[in-house]
Amino acid sequence: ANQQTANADGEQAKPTLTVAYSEGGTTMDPAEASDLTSDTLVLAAYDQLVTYGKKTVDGSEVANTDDIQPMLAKSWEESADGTEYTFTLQDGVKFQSGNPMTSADVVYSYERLGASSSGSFLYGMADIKSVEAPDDSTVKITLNQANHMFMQIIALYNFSIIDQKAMEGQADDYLKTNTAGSGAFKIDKWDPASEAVFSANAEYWNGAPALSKVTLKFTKEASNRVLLLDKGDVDMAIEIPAKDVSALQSNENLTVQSNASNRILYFAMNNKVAPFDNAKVRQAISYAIPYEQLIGDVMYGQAKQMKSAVASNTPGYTDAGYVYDTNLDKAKELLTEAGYPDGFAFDLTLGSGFQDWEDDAVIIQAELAKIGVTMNIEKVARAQFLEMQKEKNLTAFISKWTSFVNDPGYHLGFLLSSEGSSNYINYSNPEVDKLWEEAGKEADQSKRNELYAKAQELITTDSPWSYLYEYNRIVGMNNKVSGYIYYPDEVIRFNTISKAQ
Amino acid sequence: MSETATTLVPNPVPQPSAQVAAAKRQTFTRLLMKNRLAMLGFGFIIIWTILAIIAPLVAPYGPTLTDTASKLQAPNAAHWFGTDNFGRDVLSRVLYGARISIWTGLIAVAISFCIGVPLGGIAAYYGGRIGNVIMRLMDILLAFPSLVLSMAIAASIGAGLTSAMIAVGVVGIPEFARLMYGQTISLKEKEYIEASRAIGVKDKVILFRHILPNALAPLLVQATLGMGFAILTASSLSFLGLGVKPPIAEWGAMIAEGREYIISGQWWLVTFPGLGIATAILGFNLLGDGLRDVLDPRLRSGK
Amino acid sequence: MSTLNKPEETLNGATSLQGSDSLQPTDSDVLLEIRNLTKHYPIRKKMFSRQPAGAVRAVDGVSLSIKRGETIGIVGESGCGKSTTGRAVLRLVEPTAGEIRFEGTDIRALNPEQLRKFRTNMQMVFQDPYASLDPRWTVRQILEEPLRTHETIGQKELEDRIDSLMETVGLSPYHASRFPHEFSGGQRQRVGIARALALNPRFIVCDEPVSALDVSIQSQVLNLMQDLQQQLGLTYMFISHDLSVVRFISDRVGVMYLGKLVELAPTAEMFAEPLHPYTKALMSAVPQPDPDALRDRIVLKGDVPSPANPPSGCAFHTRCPVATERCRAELPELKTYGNRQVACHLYA
Amino acid sequence: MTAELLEVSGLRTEFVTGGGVIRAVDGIDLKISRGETLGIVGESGCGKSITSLSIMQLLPKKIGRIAAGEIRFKGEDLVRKSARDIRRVRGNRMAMIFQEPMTSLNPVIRIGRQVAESARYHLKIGRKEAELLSIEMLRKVGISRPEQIVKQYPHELSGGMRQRVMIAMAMVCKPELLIADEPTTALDVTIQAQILDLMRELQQEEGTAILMITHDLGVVAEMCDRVVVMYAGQVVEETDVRTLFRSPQHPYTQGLLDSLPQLSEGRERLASIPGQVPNPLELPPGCRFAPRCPVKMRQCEESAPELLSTESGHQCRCFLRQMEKEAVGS
Amino acid sequence: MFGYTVKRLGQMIPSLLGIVIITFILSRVLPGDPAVMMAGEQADDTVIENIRRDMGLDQPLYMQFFSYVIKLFQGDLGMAYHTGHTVAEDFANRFPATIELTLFSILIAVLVAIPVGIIAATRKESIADHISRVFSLIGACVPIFWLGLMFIYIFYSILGWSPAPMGRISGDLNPPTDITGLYLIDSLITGDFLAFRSSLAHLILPAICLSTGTMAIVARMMRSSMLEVIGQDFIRTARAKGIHEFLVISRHALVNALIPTLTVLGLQFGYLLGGAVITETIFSWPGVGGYVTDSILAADYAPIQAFTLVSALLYSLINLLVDLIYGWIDPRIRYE
Ligand SMILES: Nc1ncnc2c1ncn2[C@@H]1O[C@H](COP(=O)(O)OP(=O)(O)OP(=O)(O)O)[C@@H](O)[C@H]1O
Ligand SMILES: Nc1ncnc2c1ncn2[C@@H]1O[C@H](COP(=O)(O)OP(=O)(O)OP(=O)(O)O)[C@@H](O)[C@H]1O
Ligand SMILES: [Mg+2]
Ligand SMILES: [Mg+2]
Repeated sequence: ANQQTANADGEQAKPTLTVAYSEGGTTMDPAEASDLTSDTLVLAAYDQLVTYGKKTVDGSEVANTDDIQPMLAKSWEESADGTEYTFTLQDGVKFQSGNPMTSADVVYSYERLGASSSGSFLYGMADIKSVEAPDDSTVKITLNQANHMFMQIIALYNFSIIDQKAMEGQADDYLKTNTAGSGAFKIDKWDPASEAVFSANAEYWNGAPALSKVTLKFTKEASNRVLLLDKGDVDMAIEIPAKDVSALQSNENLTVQSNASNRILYFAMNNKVAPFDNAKVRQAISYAIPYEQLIGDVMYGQAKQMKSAVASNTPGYTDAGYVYDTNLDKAKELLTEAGYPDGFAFDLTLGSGFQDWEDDAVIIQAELAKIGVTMNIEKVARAQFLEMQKEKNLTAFISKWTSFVNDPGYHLGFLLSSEGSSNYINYSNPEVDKLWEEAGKEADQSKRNELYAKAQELITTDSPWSYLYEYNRIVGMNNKVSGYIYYPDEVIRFNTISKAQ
Repeated sequence: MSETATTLVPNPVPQPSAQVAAAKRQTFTRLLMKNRLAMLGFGFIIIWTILAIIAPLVAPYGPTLTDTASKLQAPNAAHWFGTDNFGRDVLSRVLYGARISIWTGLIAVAISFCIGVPLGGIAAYYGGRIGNVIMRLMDILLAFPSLVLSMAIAASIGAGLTSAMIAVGVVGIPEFARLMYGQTISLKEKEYIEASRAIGVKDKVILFRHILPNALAPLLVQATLGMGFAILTASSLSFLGLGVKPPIAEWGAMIAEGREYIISGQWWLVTFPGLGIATAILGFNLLGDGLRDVLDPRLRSGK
Repeated sequence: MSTLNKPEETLNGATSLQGSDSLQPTDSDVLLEIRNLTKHYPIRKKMFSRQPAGAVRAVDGVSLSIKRGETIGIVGESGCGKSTTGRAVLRLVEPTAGEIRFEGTDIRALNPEQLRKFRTNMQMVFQDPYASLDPRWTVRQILEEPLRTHETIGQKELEDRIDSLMETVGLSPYHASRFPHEFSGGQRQRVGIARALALNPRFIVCDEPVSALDVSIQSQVLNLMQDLQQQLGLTYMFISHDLSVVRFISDRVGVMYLGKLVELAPTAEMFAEPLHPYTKALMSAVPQPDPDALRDRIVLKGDVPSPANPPSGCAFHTRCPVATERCRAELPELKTYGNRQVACHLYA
Repeated sequence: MTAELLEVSGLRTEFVTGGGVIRAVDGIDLKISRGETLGIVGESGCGKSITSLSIMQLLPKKIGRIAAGEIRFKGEDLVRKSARDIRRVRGNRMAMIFQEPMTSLNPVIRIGRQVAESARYHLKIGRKEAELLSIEMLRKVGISRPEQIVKQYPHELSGGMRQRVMIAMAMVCKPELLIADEPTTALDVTIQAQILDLMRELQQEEGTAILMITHDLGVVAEMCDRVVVMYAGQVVEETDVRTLFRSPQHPYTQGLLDSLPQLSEGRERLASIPGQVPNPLELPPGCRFAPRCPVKMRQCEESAPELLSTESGHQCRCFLRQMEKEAVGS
Repeated sequence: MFGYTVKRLGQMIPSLLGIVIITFILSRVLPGDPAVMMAGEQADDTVIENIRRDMGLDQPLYMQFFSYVIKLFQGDLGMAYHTGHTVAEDFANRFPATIELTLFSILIAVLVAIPVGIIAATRKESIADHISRVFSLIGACVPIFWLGLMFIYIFYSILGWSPAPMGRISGDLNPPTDITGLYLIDSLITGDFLAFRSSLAHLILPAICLSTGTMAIVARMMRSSMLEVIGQDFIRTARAKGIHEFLVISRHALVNALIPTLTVLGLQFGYLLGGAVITETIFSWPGVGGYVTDSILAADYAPIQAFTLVSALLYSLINLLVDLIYGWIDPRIRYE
């Protein structure tokens, strides 16, 4: 895998990179992609109008999602009321096909996204009213109303700019298995069963990438990924199990990057189902959960205790109202107050596919038993779990969440507003709803964050969930690899990466 | 009459061929005892069964007792088989796992037996259209890769011990049906069955009192071998996440949970449950083989 | 000739033994009337059954009547349909065509339940004493089965009946608790006979009951069967491929060839002067246990043709030393000449 | 060096079984001269087949063994020969046909190949030659269209034809001794007659000696020059065929002949020998026939009689004859 | 023979229809809504509705069955939603890998088991017999998943003898030109020995792992059928001809003993396809096995249906083939 391949025009051969990925991906269509591998493919082959900046946290580079940087748009202006954005495109950008990129392509791509089946909801979330192209290098986007998340949203991979000319005469699902972007890599091969291979786009408008070729090896078994990395058969591996981090770190050829993410794991209790309709019971559970044990024994320290419904690296985060350090006496007391002095029994539904959830459940089960609460673990296939969740009548479950847009509005809107489409536990606090709505309309960031902070505090006190932990995203790589930047969407951007020969 | 009586006094000394048959029956146990491999297998089964029954008494710890302070310990004096990532005692879990595995095997085989045998018997005895339809259906079931079929069934009725038993049991039906079919087809041509028909015995009685007991030997062999298969399939289901729910100790699930730890050198997490599966299945296979050797005179005469 | 008719007393004994039977006694002394009995087995492809590709004409239009108390012997080579005839008469296999009247009752018209009840009248003794007893049942259980199936009797009476049955066939009561494999072939055959007798039948089909036995045992069983016939007034259909056995036990003998009856005559007459060329050849082919016996043997050419496609005309013409054109073309009918019947154009 | 083709003396064959050691053949002496037919008769299980298998050295491996005795074929003791040397004789100078023509032919090999196999092996002839030879052999045993039959498989032939094929197979190397173990038992009488005729013809043509094993006294009477009667692993009587039928001496032989239905014509009842052949594991201490013997004496139950030559070559194993002889002698 | 084959193929139709119905029912009672699964966790209800409509899941069940069957006739196996491809594409991509794995394990099993079975039978009760019996007994009871994990740990992780359990060929090499889809054969055809070596090295561990069960069963079957054949009359006839024991075994016993073994081998195919599911998961083998596991967990109907259908079809075809081989080696069976 570390072999070098000579470039076609005979210039100094650039290194190649092999990465162990887990899943094989489902599509290369920017509008439809919704899993990590598909997103990676899209981001390799396409550019967006804007992108995120970066910052250094604890010595490693991570994306700064508040900081929007130019990409295909070299500059933009926002109207005073925040409903109109005018973008000026870069000059001389060419798609991989050789076609020049123009504002028509942007209009085409956005409209296509708006009509798509999966990506359209983000389009809707951006609240775009119209996209116009006054001239070849200008794009004007009008919103229905001001939206402080707009720029963050359009930096997402769904908003990739597609080569309209290349699409002429092609069926609509052409993009599923083909690309028509301007990105830094051309996708030579994508076989979801085994691997995907990108080669550098030598004519990339922003300078050819440092790697000549990238191979993603789809390796489902986590332990195999660890082995491959450890043995030097791959240069990078993602989704490293927490327990293997220390062993890998002891391999001096390797660096393990473990970054705090905005992926959270929570123990959800249905606010409409007895006994969890009683806030005291929910609080009691929150007091009973052995947070340190979960982080230490299940996550091997590769996680961080969660103290709000929002991840700690989300703007506007606050741990105000968090009181739930493990305290069984307090839990027992609350249970007695709630009328369950002898505890109760309930079912926890667990979707398959995540070993650490099972481990968490087992530990929580043992701990709850100490306060007289019997928790039966019901394990179901992931698909079944998702369906059951949608019915909104699961008593309790464990679930994760990653907000694509790292913003409390986005986050709370989905999960904890009364109408939130992912509010599977029927949490409804009118006050929270009001705060969330107000904040959504608030243009000023600090005022907005204050409103969100209030909402967080209310939620934490209501304890609709027990907060378990915030994941670290763990990527292992060979020491020769440099330039890796962590993004909250967890997608690796390979054009920033280089590898020592 | 008196004359008849004198000439017809039966001689108590049996004829050689009758003797061979007598030897067959009387020495069945002895032959089986002499079959060392079968006895070894029987030993494994007995040991596992006893351990499974008395697991609560002999297991040093509870199967789900977590003690994270002593997690991932290699085998030592306090934990003979080591501990897992929650500090649960692997030995205790293996012992309790025997309960699950043997129980699963038993129920699954019972399902296959109780459905397959009547189907096969009826199809063969009555033949005709019903028989054809039944056996065709069995062929269809047999055409599915058994593991995939049981995965699909287990997934359909939801993961869990019961559904694993049902899934494995359903998959085993055609084997029993075919075996019983073959047995019945050959038995129903036997003269003693015809004799019963000539007497006017009812079909139901013939099926239950003549055919079933005489078909029992090979069915028993199949049941014994089927136990091994059922244990294996059920643990494969657990391995794939379609078996028992956590934190129940089941061998396949233990291997699935422990597999991530092989690379970090915690071999005991998969090795002991692996040995548990292997020895239990080995036991049933050895016994089944031995039974077959002893019960099937064709194989014996080849010796 | 003396063996032809049984003494009158036996007949009376028989009727008194069956005293409570519901069937009306007929005037004629014919017990069983068989008309045009036919059994065709459909031929299936060996492994995958499809449309029948033809038929094995196992029994092809056999007619005969059996008198009360007589023994009718059936001989013929393997596969000629002897067993099928016997089993079809008892409706153990469903005849394809024909008529069977047992004392006027049309057996083929009985529904399954009636047939089951009717089986008390007619029983069968099988060829293989090793295969005709369920190896897992004790002799007592085997003998109880017919009694329990058709009657509700008390335990005591049951025991008595079994004891007397065993005594009748020359077995000791202490044998009752043994399993078949603990017996010799001859003893097993006695158990088989006892089972057939349990229901007091009047008619017994004996399908080669001694073929599997050694000569020294064979004679024991033959004697027993003859004794029983005299004591109980039984009527036998005695099937065998062994001419000497048939000659010994039968009053009349029928010779079968390829599913058809080719000759039927009183035993002594048949053996004194066989009429049908096949009977002649059959008799001459039997090795005589006498080194000085005259052997003007008629050796037949070739093998018995397959009953799946029997030859045209007279089925025997392919092997017949005196066959003519007519035999090839025309099927000879079984015609009566005095007290014997033969199916051959020679005697037309 | 004797004139006998085959001379078996003191042959004892044992089987090691779960129940103990079965002495299936217990001290048998046989002699067959060139061109002669010797019959062995006896009831099922008396050791006829085991005798023939012992001679052919075809006993089941491991459990069956020749415990004592000699088998001299043309003066050479087969028991002490190497497997290689035995193979040279077997199928070549000495051949065998079996009872079941159905199962004794390999179902998946063409008739032609099976017939010629031993010739190809022993006479080292080529493929073409072998085919011609098998056609010739088949013609010789009276099979019409042998050119086609060689290309067929056993299941396509009838029982009689198969037995003819077996005979052709045995005769292909022109053996000096043919052992026929119940060659006609599985066949119909009309076919049996054909086969017996064929064997007689071949014997006359080739001068082969035949060891004819059967339980059918009729076949013995027709085929054999001399007869050996076996009972429970022993020879009880041996004499020429005519004497055997005219004046049998052993009570067993007498009983056997009397129980034949043919001979009891006109009689109301058949004679029969009560009881049955003893279990080879529990042989009676004295004469093995004593428990069934109608004329047994106390002596018979205590000690075993010897096989004694009474008259010219007539041998019999019975105390009665022994006493008669002693009486005559004294 | 040809007519028979056609007839047999015709007879497979009702069975296949049964299989289609069963797979359809089974996959429809699978709990879980594939649309929810597909949409991802942040999707809202309209997205899910869109997907449901696209997939035809809003139709009544009988309509779904109808359109499924009609599409099947057009060769359309449907969409695999969890991969986003048509099942046909996915199968085209992955099936050769599974076939290569299964065929190679059958090959290993046969090459090892048949000689072992013969030796065990002809030297009954000898050391060789005991050893082979013990091995075949153990082989039949070691779970594939355990063996696979152990293999990777020992041969890759500790000893470093085998290549990384990742794919069918080393990443440095280009797969051979696609002719049959089986790398081993394609690389031989194209004379690409590097590729041959590499793909053999990748194949060997999973194939051995998958073959153990079959190997054990075939060896046992071979032993017992050989023993049975050796006890038969025609073997005695062959021995009576005085030919060498080797010829007796090789010419007379072998073919007869192979007949029942062949049946077992045919029946093993189903087991192998099932075992491939686990083997592929463990060895990251890019075949359909792992794919089907994912499909079941993702409630993705079409691939499950397709896999069961295709494997049942393959199974039937293989067993037809077995029957035809039967007819070829056993003249008693004639097909017309
Ligand atoms: N169940 C059956 N199915 C098909 N064919 C049958 C069946 N039973 C008998 N046959 C055929 O019918 C013919 C007559 O058979 P049957 O058993 O009546 O002959 P048999 O005279 O009793 O012969 P044997 O002396 O061998 O007992 C034979 O060709 C036989 O193959
Ligand atoms: N393989 C064996 N194992 C144990 N005992 C055997 C074996 N083969 C034969 N015998 C015993 O040897 C004795 C003689 O058998 P053999 O086959 O020679 O009888 P036979 O005279 O040929 O009888 P038949 O007329 O039934 O063929 C029998 O008592 C039998 O029990
Ligand atoms: Mg018959
Ligand atoms: Mg014999």
